[in-house]
Amino acid sequence: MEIKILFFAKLREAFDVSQEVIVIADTENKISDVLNVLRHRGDVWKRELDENKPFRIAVNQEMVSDDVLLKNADEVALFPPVTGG
Amino acid sequence: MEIKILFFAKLREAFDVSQEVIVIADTENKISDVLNVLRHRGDVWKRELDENKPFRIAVNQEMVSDDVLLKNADEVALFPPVTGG
Amino acid sequence: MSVRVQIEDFDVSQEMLALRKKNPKVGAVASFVGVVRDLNDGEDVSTLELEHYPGMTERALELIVNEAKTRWDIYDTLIIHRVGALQPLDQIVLVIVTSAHRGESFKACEFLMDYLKTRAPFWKKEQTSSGERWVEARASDAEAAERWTQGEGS
Amino acid sequence: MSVRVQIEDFDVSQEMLALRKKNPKVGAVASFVGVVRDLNDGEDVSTLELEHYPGMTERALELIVNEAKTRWDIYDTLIIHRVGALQPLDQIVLVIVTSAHRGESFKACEFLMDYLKTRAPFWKKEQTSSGERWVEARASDAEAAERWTQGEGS
Repeated sequence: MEIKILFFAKLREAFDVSQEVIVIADTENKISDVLNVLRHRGDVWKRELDENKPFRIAVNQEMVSDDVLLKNADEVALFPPVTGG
Repeated sequence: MEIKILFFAKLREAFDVSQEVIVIADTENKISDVLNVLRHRGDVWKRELDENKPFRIAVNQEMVSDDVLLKNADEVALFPPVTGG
Repeated sequence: MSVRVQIEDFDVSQEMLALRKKNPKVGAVASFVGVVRDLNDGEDVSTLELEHYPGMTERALELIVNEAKTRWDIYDTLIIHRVGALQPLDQIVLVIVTSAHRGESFKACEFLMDYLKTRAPFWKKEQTSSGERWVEARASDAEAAERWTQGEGS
Repeated sequence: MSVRVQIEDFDVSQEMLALRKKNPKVGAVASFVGVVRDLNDGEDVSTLELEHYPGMTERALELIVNEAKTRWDIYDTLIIHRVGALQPLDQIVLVIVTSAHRGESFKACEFLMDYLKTRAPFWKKEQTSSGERWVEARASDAEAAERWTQGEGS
Protein backbone atom coordinates (compact mmCIF):
# COMPACT_ATOMS: atom_id res chain seq x y z
CA MET A 1 0.00 0.00 0.00
CA GLU A 2 0.99 3.59 -0.52
CA ILE A 3 1.70 5.89 2.41
CA LYS A 4 2.29 9.61 2.07
CA ILE A 5 4.90 10.92 4.47
CA LEU A 6 5.36 14.57 5.44
CA PHE A 7 8.36 16.03 7.27
CA PHE A 8 8.37 19.30 9.15
CA ALA A 9 10.80 21.77 10.67
CA LYS A 10 14.16 20.32 11.72
CA LEU A 11 13.36 16.91 10.18
CA ARG A 12 12.36 18.48 6.86
CA GLU A 13 15.68 20.30 6.79
CA ALA A 14 17.73 17.30 7.94
CA PHE A 15 16.25 15.01 5.25
CA ASP A 16 16.03 17.82 2.69
CA VAL A 17 12.56 16.68 1.69
CA SER A 18 9.12 17.91 2.73
CA GLN A 19 7.08 14.96 1.48
CA GLU A 20 7.30 11.66 -0.31
CA VAL A 21 5.23 8.54 -0.99
CA ILE A 22 6.54 5.12 0.00
CA VAL A 23 5.15 1.73 -0.84
CA ILE A 24 5.06 -0.93 1.87
CA ALA A 25 3.72 -4.48 1.96
CA ASP A 26 0.13 -4.80 3.19
CA THR A 27 1.46 -6.95 6.01
CA GLU A 28 3.85 -4.26 7.17
CA ASN A 29 1.16 -1.94 8.35
CA LYS A 30 2.40 -0.21 11.46
CA ILE A 31 4.01 3.19 11.87
CA SER A 32 7.03 1.39 13.24
CA ASP A 33 7.34 -0.47 9.91
CA VAL A 34 7.42 2.83 8.06
CA LEU A 35 10.00 4.16 10.50
CA ASN A 36 12.17 1.09 9.93
CA VAL A 37 12.04 1.58 6.15
CA LEU A 38 13.27 5.14 6.64
CA ARG A 39 15.94 4.18 9.19
CA HIS A 40 17.37 1.63 6.79
CA ARG A 41 18.43 4.49 4.54
CA GLY A 42 21.16 5.05 7.14
CA ASP A 43 23.07 8.26 7.91
CA VAL A 44 20.86 11.19 8.89
CA TRP A 45 17.69 9.06 8.62
CA LYS A 46 18.98 6.53 11.10
CA ARG A 47 20.22 9.25 13.40
CA GLU A 48 17.18 11.57 13.44
CA LEU A 49 14.62 8.74 13.71
CA ASP A 50 16.47 6.90 16.45
CA GLU A 51 14.09 5.66 19.13
CA ASN A 52 15.73 7.94 21.68
CA LYS A 53 15.02 11.04 19.61
CA PRO A 54 11.92 12.97 20.71
CA PHE A 55 10.20 13.19 17.30
CA ARG A 56 6.41 13.15 17.06
CA ILE A 57 4.12 11.18 14.73
CA ALA A 58 0.75 12.16 13.29
CA VAL A 59 -1.49 9.93 11.17
CA ASN A 60 -4.14 11.69 9.14
CA GLN A 61 -3.41 14.88 11.09
CA GLU A 62 -3.74 13.48 14.58
CA MET A 63 -0.86 12.76 16.91
CA VAL A 64 -0.48 9.03 17.64
CA SER A 65 1.98 6.54 19.09
CA ASP A 66 4.06 4.28 16.83
CA ASP A 67 1.94 1.10 17.19
CA VAL A 68 -1.00 2.56 15.25
CA LEU A 69 -2.13 0.52 12.23
CA LEU A 70 -1.98 2.12 8.78
CA LYS A 71 -4.19 1.69 5.75
CA ASN A 72 -3.66 2.55 2.10
CA ALA A 73 -3.32 6.29 1.33
CA ASP A 74 -2.84 7.29 4.96
CA GLU A 75 -0.97 10.54 5.59
CA VAL A 76 1.87 10.14 8.08
CA ALA A 77 3.74 13.17 9.41
CA LEU A 78 7.02 13.18 11.33
CA PHE A 79 8.16 16.27 13.19
CA PRO A 80 9.96 17.55 16.31
CA PRO A 81 8.05 18.47 19.48
CA VAL A 82 5.97 21.55 18.68
CA THR A 83 7.09 25.05 19.70
CA GLY A 84 4.28 27.41 18.73
CA GLY A 85 2.47 30.01 20.79
CA MET B 1 -11.36 65.94 68.42
CA GLU B 2 -12.92 66.32 64.98
CA ILE B 3 -13.53 63.33 62.75
CA LYS B 4 -14.67 63.59 59.13
CA ILE B 5 -17.10 60.84 58.13
CA LEU B 6 -17.92 59.82 54.56
CA PHE B 7 -20.83 57.61 53.50
CA PHE B 8 -21.03 55.75 50.21
CA ALA B 9 -23.56 53.89 48.08
CA LYS B 10 -26.52 52.39 49.98
CA LEU B 11 -25.44 54.04 53.27
CA ARG B 12 -25.13 57.46 51.65
CA GLU B 13 -28.66 57.06 50.31
CA ALA B 14 -30.10 55.64 53.55
CA PHE B 15 -28.68 58.50 55.66
CA ASP B 16 -29.22 61.06 52.90
CA VAL B 17 -25.80 62.55 53.56
CA SER B 18 -22.46 62.00 51.85
CA GLN B 19 -20.21 63.52 54.51
CA GLU B 20 -20.21 65.26 57.87
CA VAL B 21 -17.83 66.23 60.67
CA ILE B 22 -18.49 65.05 64.21
CA VAL B 23 -16.76 66.06 67.41
CA ILE B 24 -15.93 63.38 69.96
CA ALA B 25 -14.10 63.48 73.28
CA ASP B 26 -10.38 62.76 73.07
CA THR B 27 -10.99 59.79 75.34
CA GLU B 28 -13.55 58.30 72.97
CA ASN B 29 -11.06 57.53 70.29
CA LYS B 30 -12.09 54.27 68.68
CA ILE B 31 -14.10 53.65 65.53
CA SER B 32 -16.62 51.86 67.71
CA ASP B 33 -17.12 55.12 69.66
CA VAL B 34 -17.92 56.94 66.42
CA LEU B 35 -20.30 54.17 65.43
CA ASN B 36 -22.07 54.44 68.78
CA VAL B 37 -22.53 58.19 68.35
CA LEU B 38 -24.18 57.55 65.00
CA ARG B 39 -26.31 54.64 66.28
CA HIS B 40 -27.69 56.83 69.06
CA ARG B 41 -29.44 58.89 66.39
CA GLY B 42 -31.85 55.93 66.20
CA ASP B 43 -34.04 54.93 63.26
CA VAL B 44 -32.16 54.25 60.02
CA TRP B 45 -28.79 54.96 61.71
CA LYS B 46 -29.36 52.34 64.35
CA ARG B 47 -30.64 49.89 61.77
CA GLU B 48 -27.99 50.27 59.05
CA LEU B 49 -25.03 50.35 61.46
CA ASP B 50 -26.21 47.38 63.51
CA GLU B 51 -23.33 45.05 64.32
CA ASN B 52 -24.92 42.31 62.25
CA LYS B 53 -24.94 44.46 59.11
CA PRO B 54 -22.01 43.80 56.76
CA PHE B 55 -20.84 47.40 56.37
CA ARG B 56 -17.14 48.17 55.89
CA ILE B 57 -14.95 50.80 57.56
CA ALA B 58 -11.99 52.71 56.16
CA VAL B 59 -9.77 55.11 58.08
CA ASN B 60 -7.67 57.49 56.01
CA GLN B 61 -8.58 55.47 52.93
CA GLU B 62 -7.56 52.05 54.21
CA MET B 63 -9.99 49.34 55.26
CA VAL B 64 -9.75 48.57 59.00
CA SER B 65 -11.61 46.80 61.78
CA ASP B 66 -13.60 48.77 64.36
CA ASP B 67 -11.05 48.70 67.19
CA VAL B 68 -8.64 51.01 65.38
CA LEU B 69 -7.67 54.16 67.31
CA LEU B 70 -8.51 57.54 65.82
CA LYS B 71 -6.70 60.83 66.00
CA ASN B 72 -7.84 64.36 65.30
CA ALA B 73 -8.80 65.11 61.66
CA ASP B 74 -8.92 61.44 60.64
CA GLU B 75 -11.14 60.56 57.68
CA VAL B 76 -13.52 57.71 58.41
CA ALA B 77 -15.61 56.12 55.64
CA LEU B 78 -18.56 53.78 56.06
CA PHE B 79 -19.84 51.76 53.11
CA PRO B 80 -21.37 48.42 52.04
CA PRO B 81 -19.17 45.54 50.78
CA VAL B 82 -17.68 46.64 47.46
CA THR B 83 -19.14 45.48 44.14
CA GLY B 84 -16.85 46.83 41.40
CA GLY B 85 -15.14 45.05 38.56
CA MET C 1 2.25 50.58 37.25
CA SER C 2 -0.74 52.52 36.12
CA VAL C 3 -4.18 52.87 37.66
CA ARG C 4 -6.96 54.96 36.15
CA VAL C 5 -10.54 55.64 37.25
CA GLN C 6 -12.41 57.30 34.39
CA ILE C 7 -15.80 57.94 32.83
CA GLU C 8 -14.54 57.39 29.26
CA ASP C 9 -14.37 54.06 27.46
CA PHE C 10 -10.98 52.48 26.66
CA ASP C 11 -9.37 50.76 23.68
CA VAL C 12 -7.71 47.46 24.64
CA SER C 13 -5.25 47.35 21.70
CA GLN C 14 -4.02 50.87 22.36
CA GLU C 15 -3.61 50.22 26.07
CA MET C 16 -1.69 46.99 25.41
CA LEU C 17 0.65 48.74 23.02
CA ALA C 18 1.27 51.58 25.49
CA LEU C 19 1.85 49.17 28.40
CA ARG C 20 4.37 47.11 26.40
CA LYS C 21 6.44 50.30 25.94
CA LYS C 22 8.28 48.73 23.00
CA ASN C 23 10.08 46.55 25.58
CA PRO C 24 11.39 43.52 23.63
CA LYS C 25 11.66 41.51 26.87
CA VAL C 26 7.84 41.25 27.02
CA GLY C 27 6.71 37.86 25.70
CA ALA C 28 3.29 37.61 27.35
CA VAL C 29 0.33 39.99 27.63
CA ALA C 30 -2.63 38.69 29.67
CA SER C 31 -5.75 40.80 29.94
CA PHE C 32 -9.28 40.83 31.27
CA VAL C 33 -12.23 43.01 30.24
CA GLY C 34 -15.39 43.12 32.36
CA VAL C 35 -18.57 43.94 30.46
CA VAL C 36 -22.06 45.05 31.62
CA ARG C 37 -24.59 42.23 31.18
CA ASP C 38 -28.29 42.80 30.58
CA LEU C 39 -29.26 40.30 33.26
CA ASN C 40 -28.13 40.00 36.89
CA ASP C 41 -29.64 37.73 39.57
CA GLY C 42 -32.72 37.22 37.42
CA GLU C 43 -33.44 40.90 36.74
CA ASP C 44 -33.00 42.61 33.38
CA VAL C 45 -30.63 45.55 33.69
CA SER C 46 -31.02 48.72 31.61
CA THR C 47 -28.43 50.97 33.28
CA LEU C 48 -25.62 50.46 35.75
CA GLU C 49 -24.43 53.41 37.84
CA LEU C 50 -20.93 53.08 39.26
CA GLU C 51 -20.02 55.01 42.40
CA HIS C 52 -16.53 55.09 43.92
CA TYR C 53 -14.50 56.64 46.73
CA PRO C 54 -12.10 59.03 45.00
CA GLY C 55 -8.62 58.86 46.44
CA MET C 56 -9.12 55.59 48.28
CA THR C 57 -9.90 53.81 45.01
CA GLU C 58 -6.54 54.68 43.49
CA ARG C 59 -4.74 53.85 46.73
CA ALA C 60 -6.46 50.48 47.03
CA LEU C 61 -5.67 49.58 43.43
CA GLU C 62 -2.03 50.58 43.86
CA LEU C 63 -1.76 48.39 46.97
CA ILE C 64 -3.21 45.48 45.00
CA VAL C 65 -0.74 46.02 42.16
CA ASN C 66 2.19 46.18 44.59
CA GLU C 67 1.03 42.92 46.12
CA ALA C 68 0.96 41.29 42.67
CA LYS C 69 4.47 42.54 41.94
CA THR C 70 5.85 40.95 45.10
CA ARG C 71 4.22 37.64 44.17
CA TRP C 72 5.09 37.27 40.47
CA ASP C 73 7.89 38.16 38.11
CA ILE C 74 5.94 40.61 35.96
CA TYR C 75 6.91 43.79 34.10
CA ASP C 76 3.94 46.15 34.06
CA THR C 77 0.27 46.31 34.93
CA LEU C 78 -2.61 48.52 33.93
CA ILE C 79 -5.96 48.81 35.68
CA ILE C 80 -8.70 50.99 34.20
CA HIS C 81 -12.06 51.11 35.97
CA ARG C 82 -14.94 53.15 34.61
CA VAL C 83 -17.40 55.09 36.79
CA GLY C 84 -20.70 56.84 36.05
CA ALA C 85 -23.61 55.50 34.03
CA LEU C 86 -23.04 52.41 31.88
CA GLN C 87 -25.33 50.29 29.68
CA PRO C 88 -25.33 46.59 28.82
CA LEU C 89 -22.46 45.76 26.40
CA ASP C 90 -20.32 48.60 27.81
CA GLN C 91 -16.82 47.78 29.01
CA ILE C 92 -16.46 48.39 32.79
CA VAL C 93 -12.97 47.30 33.75
CA LEU C 94 -9.66 46.45 32.08
CA VAL C 95 -6.67 44.70 33.62
CA ILE C 96 -3.50 44.05 31.60
CA VAL C 97 -0.29 42.38 32.82
CA THR C 98 2.94 42.00 30.85
CA SER C 99 5.69 39.49 31.65
CA ALA C 100 8.41 37.43 29.97
CA HIS C 101 6.49 34.13 30.22
CA ARG C 102 2.76 33.48 30.18
CA GLY C 103 2.24 31.75 33.56
CA GLU C 104 3.09 34.88 35.56
CA SER C 105 0.91 37.25 33.53
CA PHE C 106 -2.11 34.89 33.69
CA LYS C 107 -1.85 34.43 37.45
CA ALA C 108 -1.23 38.10 38.22
CA CYS C 109 -4.12 39.21 35.98
CA GLU C 110 -6.62 36.90 37.69
CA PHE C 111 -5.27 37.87 41.12
CA LEU C 112 -5.70 41.58 40.33
CA MET C 113 -9.32 41.04 39.28
CA ASP C 114 -10.12 38.93 42.35
CA TYR C 115 -8.60 41.48 44.73
CA LEU C 116 -10.15 44.44 42.91
CA LYS C 117 -13.57 42.80 43.29
CA THR C 118 -13.25 42.57 47.09
CA ARG C 119 -10.95 45.46 48.05
CA ALA C 120 -11.43 48.42 45.72
CA PRO C 121 -14.22 50.83 46.79
CA PHE C 122 -16.63 50.69 43.86
CA TRP C 123 -20.39 50.12 44.13
CA LYS C 124 -22.90 49.27 41.43
CA LYS C 125 -26.51 50.36 41.32
CA GLU C 126 -28.75 48.74 38.72
CA GLN C 127 -31.83 50.10 36.99
CA THR C 128 -34.09 47.14 36.32
CA SER C 129 -37.67 46.77 35.11
CA SER C 130 -38.75 46.46 38.75
CA GLY C 131 -36.90 49.58 39.88
CA GLU C 132 -33.40 50.40 41.04
CA ARG C 133 -31.28 48.41 43.48
CA TRP C 134 -27.75 48.30 44.83
CA VAL C 135 -25.89 45.21 43.68
CA GLU C 136 -25.12 42.84 46.57
CA ALA C 137 -21.60 41.52 47.11
CA ARG C 138 -21.21 37.87 46.05
CA ALA C 139 -19.87 35.13 48.29
CA SER C 140 -18.17 33.66 45.20
CA ASP C 141 -16.06 36.82 44.87
CA ALA C 142 -14.95 36.60 48.49
CA GLU C 143 -14.04 32.95 47.92
CA ALA C 144 -12.12 33.77 44.75
CA ALA C 145 -10.03 36.35 46.62
CA GLU C 146 -9.57 33.99 49.56
CA ARG C 147 -7.85 31.41 47.33
CA TRP C 148 -4.82 33.69 46.96
CA THR C 149 -4.19 33.75 50.70
CA GLN C 150 -3.85 29.98 50.74
CA GLY C 151 -0.71 29.57 48.70
CA GLU C 152 -2.25 28.87 45.30
CA GLY C 153 -0.58 31.98 43.95
CA SER C 154 2.96 31.05 44.88
CA MET D 1 -15.53 28.83 17.80
CA SER D 2 -13.07 30.38 15.47
CA VAL D 3 -9.53 29.34 14.59
CA ARG D 4 -7.29 31.24 12.18
CA VAL D 5 -3.74 30.66 10.98
CA GLN D 6 -2.53 33.76 9.15
CA ILE D 7 0.49 35.78 8.08
CA GLU D 8 -1.18 39.14 8.87
CA ASP D 9 -1.12 40.89 12.23
CA PHE D 10 -4.33 41.20 14.29
CA ASP D 11 -6.09 43.92 16.29
CA VAL D 12 -7.12 42.73 19.75
CA SER D 13 -9.92 45.29 20.27
CA GLN D 14 -11.53 44.47 16.94
CA GLU D 15 -11.32 40.73 17.57
CA MET D 16 -12.86 41.09 21.04
CA LEU D 17 -15.72 43.15 19.69
CA ALA D 18 -16.40 40.62 16.92
CA LEU D 19 -16.21 37.67 19.31
CA ARG D 20 -18.66 39.27 21.74
CA LYS D 21 -21.22 39.44 18.88
CA LYS D 22 -23.22 42.08 20.75
CA ASN D 23 -24.29 39.27 23.12
CA PRO D 24 -25.41 41.01 26.35
CA LYS D 25 -24.95 37.76 28.30
CA VAL D 26 -21.15 38.15 28.03
CA GLY D 27 -19.75 39.59 31.26
CA ALA D 28 -16.13 38.45 30.98
CA VAL D 29 -13.53 38.60 28.21
CA ALA D 30 -10.16 37.01 29.03
CA SER D 31 -7.36 37.19 26.51
CA PHE D 32 -3.73 36.38 25.94
CA VAL D 33 -1.29 37.81 23.41
CA GLY D 34 2.09 36.15 22.81
CA VAL D 35 4.84 38.48 21.60
CA VAL D 36 8.26 37.84 19.99
CA ARG D 37 11.07 38.62 22.43
CA ASP D 38 14.55 39.74 21.37
CA LEU D 39 16.21 37.22 23.65
CA ASN D 40 15.65 33.46 24.05
CA ASP D 41 17.82 31.02 26.01
CA GLY D 42 20.60 33.59 26.16
CA GLU D 43 20.69 34.36 22.42
CA ASP D 44 19.56 37.63 20.87
CA VAL D 45 16.87 37.01 18.28
CA SER D 46 16.52 39.12 15.14
CA THR D 47 13.90 37.12 13.22
CA LEU D 48 11.56 34.27 14.05
CA GLU D 49 10.27 32.05 11.26
CA LEU D 50 7.08 30.15 12.03
CA GLU D 51 6.36 26.91 10.18
CA HIS D 52 3.16 24.91 10.56
CA TYR D 53 1.35 21.84 9.24
CA PRO D 54 -1.59 23.22 7.24
CA GLY D 55 -4.78 21.29 7.86
CA MET D 56 -3.57 19.54 10.99
CA THR D 57 -3.00 22.89 12.71
CA GLU D 58 -6.64 23.93 12.34
CA ARG D 59 -7.84 20.45 13.36
CA ALA D 60 -5.62 20.39 16.44
CA LEU D 61 -6.78 23.85 17.52
CA GLU D 62 -10.43 22.90 17.03
CA LEU D 63 -9.95 19.77 19.16
CA ILE D 64 -8.40 21.93 21.88
CA VAL D 65 -11.30 24.39 21.75
CA ASN D 66 -13.85 21.57 21.96
CA GLU D 67 -12.04 20.21 24.99
CA ALA D 68 -12.23 23.64 26.68
CA LYS D 69 -15.96 23.87 25.93
CA THR D 70 -16.64 20.55 27.63
CA ARG D 71 -14.72 21.67 30.72
CA TRP D 72 -16.02 25.21 31.29
CA ASP D 73 -19.22 27.15 30.83
CA ILE D 74 -17.96 29.57 28.18
CA TYR D 75 -19.60 31.29 25.21
CA ASP D 76 -17.02 31.74 22.46
CA THR D 77 -13.35 31.39 21.78
CA LEU D 78 -10.96 32.80 19.21
CA ILE D 79 -7.48 31.55 18.42
CA ILE D 80 -5.32 33.40 15.90
CA HIS D 81 -1.79 32.13 15.29
CA ARG D 82 0.56 33.89 12.90
CA VAL D 83 2.99 32.09 10.59
CA GLY D 84 5.87 33.27 8.42
CA ALA D 85 8.64 35.71 9.38
CA LEU D 86 8.21 37.74 12.57
CA GLN D 87 10.45 40.23 14.40
CA PRO D 88 10.85 41.08 18.09
CA LEU D 89 7.81 43.08 19.35
CA ASP D 90 5.53 41.38 16.80
CA GLN D 91 2.37 39.69 18.07
CA ILE D 92 2.46 35.89 17.43
CA VAL D 93 -0.66 34.45 18.98
CA LEU D 94 -4.02 35.64 20.32
CA VAL D 95 -6.50 33.67 22.43
CA ILE D 96 -9.80 35.23 23.57
CA VAL D 97 -12.53 33.56 25.63
CA THR D 98 -15.92 35.05 26.51
CA SER D 99 -18.16 33.87 29.37
CA ALA D 100 -20.76 35.16 31.83
CA HIS D 101 -18.38 35.18 34.80
CA ARG D 102 -14.62 35.72 34.93
CA GLY D 103 -13.42 32.44 36.50
CA GLU D 104 -14.41 30.36 33.47
CA SER D 105 -12.88 32.67 30.87
CA PHE D 106 -9.58 32.94 32.78
CA LYS D 107 -9.24 29.18 33.19
CA ALA D 108 -10.26 28.34 29.62
CA CYS D 109 -7.90 30.97 28.17
CA GLU D 110 -4.89 29.63 30.08
CA PHE D 111 -5.86 26.05 29.22
CA LEU D 112 -6.06 26.90 25.50
CA MET D 113 -2.59 28.45 25.56
CA ASP D 114 -1.09 25.52 27.48
CA TYR D 115 -2.60 22.96 25.11
CA LEU D 116 -1.76 24.99 22.00
CA LYS D 117 1.88 25.09 23.15
CA THR D 118 2.14 21.30 23.33
CA ARG D 119 -0.40 20.01 20.77
CA ALA D 120 -0.65 22.40 17.81
CA PRO D 121 1.88 21.73 15.02
CA PHE D 122 3.86 24.98 14.89
CA TRP D 123 7.66 25.23 14.93
CA LYS D 124 9.86 28.26 15.49
CA LYS D 125 13.23 28.89 13.93
CA GLU D 126 15.28 31.78 15.25
CA GLN D 127 17.87 33.93 13.53
CA THR D 128 20.41 34.89 16.17
CA SER D 129 23.81 36.60 16.07
CA SER D 130 25.41 33.14 16.15
CA GLY D 131 23.32 31.78 13.28
CA GLU D 132 19.94 30.16 12.93
CA ARG D 133 18.49 27.44 15.13
CA TRP D 134 15.23 25.59 15.70
CA VAL D 135 13.67 26.45 19.05
CA GLU D 136 13.65 23.47 21.43
CA ALA D 137 10.46 22.43 23.22
CA ARG D 138 10.45 23.43 26.89
CA ALA D 139 9.85 21.01 29.74
CA SER D 140 7.96 23.83 31.50
CA ASP D 141 5.40 23.86 28.67
CA ALA D 142 4.84 20.11 28.98
CA GLU D 143 4.38 20.54 32.74
CA ALA D 144 1.93 23.42 32.25
CA ALA D 145 -0.21 21.28 29.95
CA GLU D 146 0.07 18.30 32.29
CA ARG D 147 -1.56 20.26 35.14
CA TRP D 148 -4.90 20.20 33.30
CA THR D 149 -5.00 16.41 33.24
CA GLN D 150 -4.80 16.30 37.02
CA GLY D 151 -8.09 17.88 37.90
CA GLU D 152 -6.98 21.46 38.48
CA GLY D 153 -9.23 22.58 35.66
CA SER D 154 -12.43 21.15 37.04
